[in-house]
Amino acid sequence: MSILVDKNTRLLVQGITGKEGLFHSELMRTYGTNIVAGVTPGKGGEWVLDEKIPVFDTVQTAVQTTEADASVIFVPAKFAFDSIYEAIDAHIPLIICITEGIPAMDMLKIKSLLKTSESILIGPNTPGVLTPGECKAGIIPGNISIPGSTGMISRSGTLTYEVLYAMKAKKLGVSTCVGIGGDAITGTSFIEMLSMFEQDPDTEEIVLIGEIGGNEEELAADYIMTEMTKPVIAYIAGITAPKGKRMGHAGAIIEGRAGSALQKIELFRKAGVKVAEYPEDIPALL
Amino acid sequence: MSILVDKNTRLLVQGITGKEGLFHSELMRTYGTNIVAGVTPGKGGEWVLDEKIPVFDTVQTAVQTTEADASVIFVPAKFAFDSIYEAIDAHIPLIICITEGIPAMDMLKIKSLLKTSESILIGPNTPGVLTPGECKAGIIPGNISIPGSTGMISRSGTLTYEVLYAMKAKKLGVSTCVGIGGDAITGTSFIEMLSMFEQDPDTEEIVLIGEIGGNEEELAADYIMTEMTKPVIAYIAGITAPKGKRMGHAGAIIEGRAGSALQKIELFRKAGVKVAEYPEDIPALL
Amino acid sequence: MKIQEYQAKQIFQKYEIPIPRGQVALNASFVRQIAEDLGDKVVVKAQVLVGGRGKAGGIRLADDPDEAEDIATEMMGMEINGFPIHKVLVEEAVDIKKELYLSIGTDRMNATPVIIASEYGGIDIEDAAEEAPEKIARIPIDPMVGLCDFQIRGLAVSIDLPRKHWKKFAQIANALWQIYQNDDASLVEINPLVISEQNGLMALDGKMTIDDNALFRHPELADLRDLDMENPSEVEAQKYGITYVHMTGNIGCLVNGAGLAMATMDILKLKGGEPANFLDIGGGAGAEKVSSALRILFSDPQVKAVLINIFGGITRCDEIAHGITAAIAEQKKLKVPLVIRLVGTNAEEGTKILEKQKLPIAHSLVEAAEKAISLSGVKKK
Amino acid sequence: MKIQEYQAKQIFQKYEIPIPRGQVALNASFVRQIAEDLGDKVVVKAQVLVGGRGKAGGIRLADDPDEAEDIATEMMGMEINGFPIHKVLVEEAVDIKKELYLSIGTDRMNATPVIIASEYGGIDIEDAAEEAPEKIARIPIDPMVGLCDFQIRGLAVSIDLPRKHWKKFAQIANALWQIYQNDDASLVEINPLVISEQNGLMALDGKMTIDDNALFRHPELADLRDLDMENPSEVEAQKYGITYVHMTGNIGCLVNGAGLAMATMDILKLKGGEPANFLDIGGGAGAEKVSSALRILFSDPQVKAVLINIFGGITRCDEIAHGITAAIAEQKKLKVPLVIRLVGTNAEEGTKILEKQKLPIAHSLVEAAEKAISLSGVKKK
Repeated sequence: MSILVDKNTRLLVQGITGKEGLFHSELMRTYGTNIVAGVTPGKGGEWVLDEKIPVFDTVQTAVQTTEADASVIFVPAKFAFDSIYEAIDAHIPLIICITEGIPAMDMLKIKSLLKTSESILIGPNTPGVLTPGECKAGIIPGNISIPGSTGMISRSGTLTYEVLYAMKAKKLGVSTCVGIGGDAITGTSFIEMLSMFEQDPDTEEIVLIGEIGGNEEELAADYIMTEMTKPVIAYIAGITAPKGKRMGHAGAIIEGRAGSALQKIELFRKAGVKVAEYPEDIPALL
Repeated sequence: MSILVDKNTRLLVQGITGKEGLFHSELMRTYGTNIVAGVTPGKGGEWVLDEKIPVFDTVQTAVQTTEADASVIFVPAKFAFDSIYEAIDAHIPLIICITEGIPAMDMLKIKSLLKTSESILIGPNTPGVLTPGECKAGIIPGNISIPGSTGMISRSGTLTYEVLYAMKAKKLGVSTCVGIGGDAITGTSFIEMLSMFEQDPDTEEIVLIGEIGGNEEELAADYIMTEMTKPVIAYIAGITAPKGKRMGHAGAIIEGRAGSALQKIELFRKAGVKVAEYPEDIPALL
Repeated sequence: MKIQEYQAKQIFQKYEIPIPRGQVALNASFVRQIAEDLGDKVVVKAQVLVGGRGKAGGIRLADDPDEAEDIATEMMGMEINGFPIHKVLVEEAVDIKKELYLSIGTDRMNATPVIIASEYGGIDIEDAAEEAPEKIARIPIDPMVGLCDFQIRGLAVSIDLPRKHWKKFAQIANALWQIYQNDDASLVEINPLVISEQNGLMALDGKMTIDDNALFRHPELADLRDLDMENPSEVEAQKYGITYVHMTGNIGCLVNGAGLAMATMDILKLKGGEPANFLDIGGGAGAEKVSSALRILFSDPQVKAVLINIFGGITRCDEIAHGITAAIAEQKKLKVPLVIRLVGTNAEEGTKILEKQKLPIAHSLVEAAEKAISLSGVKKK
Repeated sequence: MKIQEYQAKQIFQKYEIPIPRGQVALNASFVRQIAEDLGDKVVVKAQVLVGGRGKAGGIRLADDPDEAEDIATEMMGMEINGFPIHKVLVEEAVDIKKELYLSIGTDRMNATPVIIASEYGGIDIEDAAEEAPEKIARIPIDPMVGLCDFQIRGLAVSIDLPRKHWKKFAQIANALWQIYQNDDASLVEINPLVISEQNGLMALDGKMTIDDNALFRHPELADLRDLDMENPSEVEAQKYGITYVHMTGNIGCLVNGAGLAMATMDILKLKGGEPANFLDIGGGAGAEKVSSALRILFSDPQVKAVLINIFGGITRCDEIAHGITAAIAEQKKLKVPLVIRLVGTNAEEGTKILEKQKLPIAHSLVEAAEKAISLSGVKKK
């Protein structure tokens, strides 16, 4: 079992004919992901990936024709609002937006639209979701993780790969790995993912990889303390980050007094979470 | 019993120091309505109606101080969007907007805001709600109706008075009389009111007063046929109205082929509704 | 408020929607000049606010300036559905490859703006909606979000629009949304939107209705009202804040409230009479407004009797009575009989005032209608 | 992207928010001239993007043009928090009756814009938020609806603003919302917003942060970036699309991915070293980007060793290896030792390329960090 995606997921790729979209669609399909359709406005009627995957002009026609139930979005930042809204409007249950660099105002509007929708948005600025052995929906390298019983949630890309890789080296596998995205405004928070993993019978413990900025980790610590029965192991990046400087991720900036790595670590420890000192330390805590 | 308002209603009046607002607040209070507060921006701290009713600058402070649970709005059309949104934002359960002439675009936005709110909006362009003997929230003359077991719903003002008056002349009373408003876009439809009357143990039958334009009556006919157990008596104004001309009410225009009085009457008859030929004919059908 | 085609097209132009070159003219010699300036074949289009203009000969093609002038001379003397033609729009003739339909309007039932397109343009969209609804694509617009690119693409796909026109189509659809929103239009319609041989997409006709309730925030649009095109009594009534619609019967009606006014007309009809008009003096009307309303009814030669039906709420019946008295005093001799019914606020005071004038009072709406019909002297049996 | 006070005030002026009269100057003699033009007492304000300007002597009052010139001469030689002062804003001195606070920013937690006001302006709002949260009024704004009048009234009531200033306050709040929205600001702040003796409400200071992600739709705002104020290496890095933040340690870091870059710095610290910088080459970087990044690290005299940590996903390790090779080839002699760790996509190919160059390879992050610290020769025991 797993959360969000599995072998039955029928995946749509928005922006499938773009350079990134096509490259990663190849990788996803090679991994075994069931890609059922792509969308690129103006290219409806074409076929990609060995002429096996149909391309549509709109998400709605793609969904009507192929019954896609999840979408991965690879469009450039300036078109991302339109693409996410299009997926919401087509009632796609799971939307994963890989795109980075989306203006915060666009995301505020998307958050408002999500309130009256049944869709879940993962990201943006996420490496996506990986259920090892079943479905790779995004850009997480497929070969660095094996199936297992640890759920993983992260705000970061390569840092997550580092942890997956360190775990695999110790033969530790993952139920599902979810990147919630590195931006200040994301579709889904740690809490919602923690709750899904808590429900998932095949997840026995959860690794949470956080970083400076915002108060996602603070809220997660509180949630873990009050709601979670499964053990949680955390790692927080950014102890050495200076205040007020944006550290790559739009979300990774220490604003005022909230959001420092030390504060987050302290709250996690108070919530009974084992906190790793460095990424490669995590397998030892599992 | 009754729907929407009764003797326990704690009424707020938005625009209470304006000419219309003050005049009708006097009448409402004389009728026995429990007016607990008024709002007029810039006049917070004043007292009106024999210095008995406090005026606040904002709805929020008024609600916090007086626990008002219904609001009647008398502000000019250009401020109506702001006032209705203010009432929604303050979580007032029942909002009755008397104001006429509100731009349709403003109402489209209000309708969108109502979707994520618990508030009910009656109107705009309504004479309000009257529960005879208990609460008059709006401008329906208090002396033309007596308590009884007939629920009344209408899109019109004086036409409703005409029917109430004709009923009173025959000693027929009303549980609650609701004007849903004469505009093209209203907060609440006939259907929602029919459903409330259906639930109300003290309402035994319902009088519905419709007119040309829109398809509110068509939907109501359908609803009556499938959902209502209590008898409904209807009257529809506008048999003689020419096509395409606006007849006073912003909603009263026959657009295309829908909305004619004859079509509405026909559908009501099919739904088992007794349709009166003229307003004074209604008491005979009760 | 509906505006004329040429006015709608001026707004289109401001929003960069392609329209044919052309100009509006008030007389035939200027039509010739415009045709000369345009150079090639032209179309002469009557500017009237009623439908069926094409069938009535209000849109005609001219091969040269001479013919354009002749056509214009003819048209300027014509009436369409009773409305005289005072203005014509002269435009270059466009080679049409295909006619489409595109509009944004307000969907009352769902309380949202809606964008509508069809690959079968140039036809009556209501006919099409009844006969072949599958030919019409409708997409609701969230008024909080506005029209989005994916929705426009969805329409383009639905109407099988060739890809090379998508970009222009998106620009035109976005412009319509801007107009709908910025100008508080309740309808803005391009029918037909044509694919022309030379210039791609182009708005061949334009129709626009502006929300009367929103005119207060668009004084520049209120000025577009074409008073020529409206019944002079309706224009007069508007000045006083009275809603008046002229009709074909002979019993003038003066009522407070739109619903009651319609009900009053209906009962006249039911009892065998014919209402001469719809007239709503609104809520809380004073004596002066009543006098003005009565003056409008008295000036209508069709009117053989007047029925005044007032249910006082905000409106005070004594004010009404004073207004009636004043209007009658202006007339040397009362040319048409009156029937008056007053109920509600201050009805007693009002009745007393009228009794002094010896004016006939009715006590129910039915009684009032029957009296008015009998006094009009034209009751059908 | 933060912009300078004088730039924020230029935007304020465009939106009709009242500001003191004044002008920005690059030298002391122009400061004198501005002071002469303004006539009365003036305030000379250092234009730097760091906090604590007032306490550091960056805001001073001058009674006359002579004094203004003297102050400016002094300031232009100063540094605040390490940033030299190149520009000063000279403004008329304002008689202050009361200082308020007003801003619109983005509330990450609730994912909405939020308008914040306080009757205690001029102070650090974060201090105030911690010490006396009841003194601060916060109202979330629905991004779909925008700021509404009733919300502004709610704020005015909360901060006890005298009624005579409500209209101006509403105008200023609406202007802030327009700026926030039109310019994709993540913060636009007036602190203090003063009630002046002569002119009512006025923005005495202005602060504005623009969402970097939205700069693509505001080329005119991107031009406001004050390159003077930023670390030259950070500016250089930006050109290549590299995120670089200069720090005070001695081990240069070159990493792909922001989270991993922070983790790499953290592990250096944990093992007793000090990172010289944050550097993220982003995803899918080519050889050239890697060379440019290395060049930046090599040009930093603080750097005693460089740690390269790459986890290949989209990024290909062979590309990285080529970039490293090229950057090293440019150097006659490698001045600082390198430690390289490559994992993931094409790691084997990359490792082979580097082995040819005889560059030291680490196999885990811990090993890499420890090697780098030891090679930097300044390990604390």
